[in-house]
Amino acid sequence: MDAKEIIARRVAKEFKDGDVVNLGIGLPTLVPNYIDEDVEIILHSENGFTGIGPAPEADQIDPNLVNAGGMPVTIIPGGVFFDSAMSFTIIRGGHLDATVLGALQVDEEGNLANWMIPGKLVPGMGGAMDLVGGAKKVIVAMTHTAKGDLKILKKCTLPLTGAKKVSKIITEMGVMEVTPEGLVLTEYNPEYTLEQIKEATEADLIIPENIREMC
Amino acid sequence: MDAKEIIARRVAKEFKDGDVVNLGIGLPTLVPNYIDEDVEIILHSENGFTGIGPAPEADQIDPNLVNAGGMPVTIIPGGVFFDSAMSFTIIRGGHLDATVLGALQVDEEGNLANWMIPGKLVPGMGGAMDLVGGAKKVIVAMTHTAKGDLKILKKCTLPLTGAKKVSKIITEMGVMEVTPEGLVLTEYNPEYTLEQIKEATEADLIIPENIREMC
Amino acid sequence: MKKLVSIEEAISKIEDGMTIMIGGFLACGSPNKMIDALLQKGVKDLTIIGNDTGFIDRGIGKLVVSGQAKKVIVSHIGTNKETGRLMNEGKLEVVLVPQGTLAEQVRAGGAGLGGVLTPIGVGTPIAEGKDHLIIDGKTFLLEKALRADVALIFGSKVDEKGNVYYHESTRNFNPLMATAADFVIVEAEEVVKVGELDPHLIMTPGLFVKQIVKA
Amino acid sequence: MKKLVSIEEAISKIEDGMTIMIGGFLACGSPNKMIDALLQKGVKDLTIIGNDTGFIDRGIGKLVVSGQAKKVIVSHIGTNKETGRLMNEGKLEVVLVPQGTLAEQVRAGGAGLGGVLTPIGVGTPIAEGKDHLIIDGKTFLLEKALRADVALIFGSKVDEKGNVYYHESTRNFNPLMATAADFVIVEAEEVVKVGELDPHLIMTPGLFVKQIVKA
Repeated sequence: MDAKEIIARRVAKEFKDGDVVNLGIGLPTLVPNYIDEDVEIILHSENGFTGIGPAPEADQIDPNLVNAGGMPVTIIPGGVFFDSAMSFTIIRGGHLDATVLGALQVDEEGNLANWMIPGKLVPGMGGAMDLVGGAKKVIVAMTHTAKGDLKILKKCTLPLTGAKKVSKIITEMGVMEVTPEGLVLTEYNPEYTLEQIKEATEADLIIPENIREMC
Repeated sequence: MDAKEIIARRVAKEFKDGDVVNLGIGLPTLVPNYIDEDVEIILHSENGFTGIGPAPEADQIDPNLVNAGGMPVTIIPGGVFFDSAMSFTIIRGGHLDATVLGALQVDEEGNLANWMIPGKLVPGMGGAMDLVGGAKKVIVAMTHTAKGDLKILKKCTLPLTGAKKVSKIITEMGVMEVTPEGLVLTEYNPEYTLEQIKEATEADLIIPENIREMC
Repeated sequence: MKKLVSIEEAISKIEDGMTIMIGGFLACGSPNKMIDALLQKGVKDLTIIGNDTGFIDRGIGKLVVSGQAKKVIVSHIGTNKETGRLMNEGKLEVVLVPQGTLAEQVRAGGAGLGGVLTPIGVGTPIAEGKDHLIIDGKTFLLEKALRADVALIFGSKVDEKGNVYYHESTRNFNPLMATAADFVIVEAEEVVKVGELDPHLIMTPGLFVKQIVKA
Repeated sequence: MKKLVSIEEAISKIEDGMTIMIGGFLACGSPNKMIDALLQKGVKDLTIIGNDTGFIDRGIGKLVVSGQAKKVIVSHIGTNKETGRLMNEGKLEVVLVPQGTLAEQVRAGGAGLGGVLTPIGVGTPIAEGKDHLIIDGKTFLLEKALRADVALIFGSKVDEKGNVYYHESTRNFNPLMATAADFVIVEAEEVVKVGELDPHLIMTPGLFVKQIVKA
C-alpha cells in the first residue's frame, strides 16, 4: 500500500453509520473505497447534493451531475439535490459530522492553512473555510511531509483557512489528535520509528503510554 | 355599490400587467373581481405560493391548499409553491409590486397601525410588518371611518406596523396619496362633498386643482 | 439507521421545559398526531416556536388551551382567543415577531448564522431595545437566531431515510424548522421507500431528520 | 407579458461597467450562450459575481481571459490560470469569499437583508477590516449583502412565465442570483408551456425573471 492508501484506509475508520461527510478533492475521495460494508455514510457535495455515488462509466457521463471538483459523478437512491444556500446551511449549521481535507500546513493549535501561498499560488478557499468552520469533526488527511518540507508545525505561517478547528490529523506515519495540551500521537505506523515521526514533525508530539499501532 | 365595492373597484385600477400583489384578508380579497381582463396580476399568498385562484367549490376543497387567512383556495397554472423563507424573500426583497391592507389608523406621514390595540386586542402582526416594509407600493384600503371614529389621522396613536411606508389610501370617499408635503386628495367620490371628506379626516388634506372624480 | 418509530418512542424525547418548534400555518401542515401525543403526555412549561397559535381545537393552539405552554414565539395569535386571554392574565408569555423575521431567525438558527439583519420593524414597538445597525446608510434590526431542542414537522411524503416532500401550502415553516433543532421528528402523512421520491422534489434532506412517525 | 426574447435583445441590457451575477459551478449550470454573447458584444469593465472563474475556455472564465472583467467576486480561481496571472499583473481585481458566505450574501441581497452574520472566516485573513459582532458570546463577521445590475442564470426547464426548474447539480447559485439583481435573464435549456411544470418543482418563481432566452 502506498501512503495515500494507508491514509484513506485509516480515515475510513473514523465514521459511524449514518454520518454525513464531505470529502475534499484529491486524497479524501479515496476514502469511500475503504469504508466497512455495514457503515453507511451520506456523502455531501458542496455544489449541491447529498448521496454521491461511484463515478459513472464513460458512456454514462451526465454533464449536469458533477462533484465539487467538477468531475462527473452519480447520485445514489435517497440522494437529494439542493441549492448552494442549503448546501452551506448543512455545512455551517453543524449538520455535517465530518469533513476530510488536505492541508498545506496544520499546527498544534489545530490551525489549518490550505487556500493560498501569498505571491505564488492563490486558488481561493472555495468551500474549505465553511467546511473547516462548520463541520463537527475536521480531519486533515495528507502525506506527513511535502517533498521533505514539514507541514505539521508549531504555528502555521501561511494564511489560515480556519483557526483552531482541526480535530485530527491522519498521515501515512500516524494519527494525531489536537487537544488543549497539544498534538497527541495516538497511533503510529510501525513502518516508522517514533523518532522518524518526530523528525518529520515540527510540532511537539505528545506520545501517550497507550499509543497504538495504526490500522 | 356599497363602500367595500367602491373601494375594491378603485384599488383594482392600481395594477398593471404582470404586477405581483399581496392582498390582505377581508376587503382586499374583493379586488380581483374588478381587475381588467387584459391585466394579469400574480397574487402572492404569504403562507407559501403565488398564483392564488378562485375559491374552490365545496366538493373541491383541498385541506393542503389554503391562503394566509386559512381559507381554502386554488392555484392557477403557472403558480408556484415555496417555503416561508422564500415567501418573505419575495416580500422583503422588494419583489412585490404592491400590497393592499386594511388599517386601524393611518396618518399623513404614511405611518400605519393595524396589528394591536394595547390592552384590548392583540392579534399580532402576522406578515403585515413585512408587507408594509417590503412592498414597493403600500395601499391602505378601508372604509374612511370606523363607526364614526376617525382613522386617517395627523399622527397614529396606536403602535405602528410600519413607519412612513404607506403610498396611498383608498376609501369610499376618495383616494389620498402620501407625499412629502402631506396627504393629497387626488380623487374624490362625488357622492360626498369635499367638506364631508375633510370632516371625516383628522389629517390635513391637500386639495389639488386637478382633483378628479373617483372612478 | 432505522428512523421510523412509534409515536410513543418519538414523544419520549420531549420533556418539561423544552423549547419546541412546531411546523404549520394556521394548522395547515402541522403535525397533529404529535400535538395530540404531547397533550396526552402532559409535558409542561414548554416554549413553543411556530407561525401562530392556530385555533383552540386545532394546531398549536391545543397546547395553549391545555396550559402546557409557558411561552410562545409566534407572528399571530388572533385566531385563538385563549392565547390572548392567558397572556392578559399573565399565565402565558407571548413574543410576537413579524412572520418574515421569524422565518429568517429559524433559518439562521439552522444555518449557523448569528442572526438576521432586517429592515422590518424599524420605527415600530418591536424595535425597542434591539440593536440597530446602519449599513451603507440604511438601518437594520439585529434579530437573533432561533433554535430549539426539538422540532416537530409534518411531511406529506417521507422516505425511510427521512427525506421529506411537502405538498402544496403545507410547506411553510416546516423545512426551516427541520434545520434548526437538536432533534427533528417528522410526522409523515405517507412513508415511502428510499428512491421513490424524485431527488429534486425533496425539500428537506433526510440528514436533518432523526425520527419518523406515521400520521 | 412576453418574456421570451432573442439573445440579442437580452444582451442589449448589459452595458460597460455593470455588476453581473453569473450562475454555475465550474461551468456546470452556467448560461453559456449568454456568456458567448457577452464576449461577442465586447462589453467591458464588468464586475462579475460567481462561484468561481471556471476554465479558460468554459464558463465565467472566458470573460476573464477576454479582459472584459475588471473585478471578480468569487470563491475559487484555481481552475483558471489566467485569473491568477491577471490578478498578479494588477489587471484584475479578485475578491475571494468563502463559498457559503458568498451564497448567503447573494441570498441576503435578494431577501432585503442588510448582510450576513457568519462565524466563517473569523481568525483568518478574510476577517481583516470587517466588523466583528459578539452575539451571546460567539463571534460573527458582518458580511454585506450583494446585489447586481443583471443576473444571468441557467435553467433546465423554463415556462413562458419564467418559472424555472434546475436539473441535478446545475442549481447551485442560480436560484439565489435570480433574486438578487435588478434585471434577471434566464437561459433556458428547454422552454415549456405554462402549466407543464409541477408547481412543487419550480425552484425560481417566474416573478423574479424578466427575460428568457433559448440556450
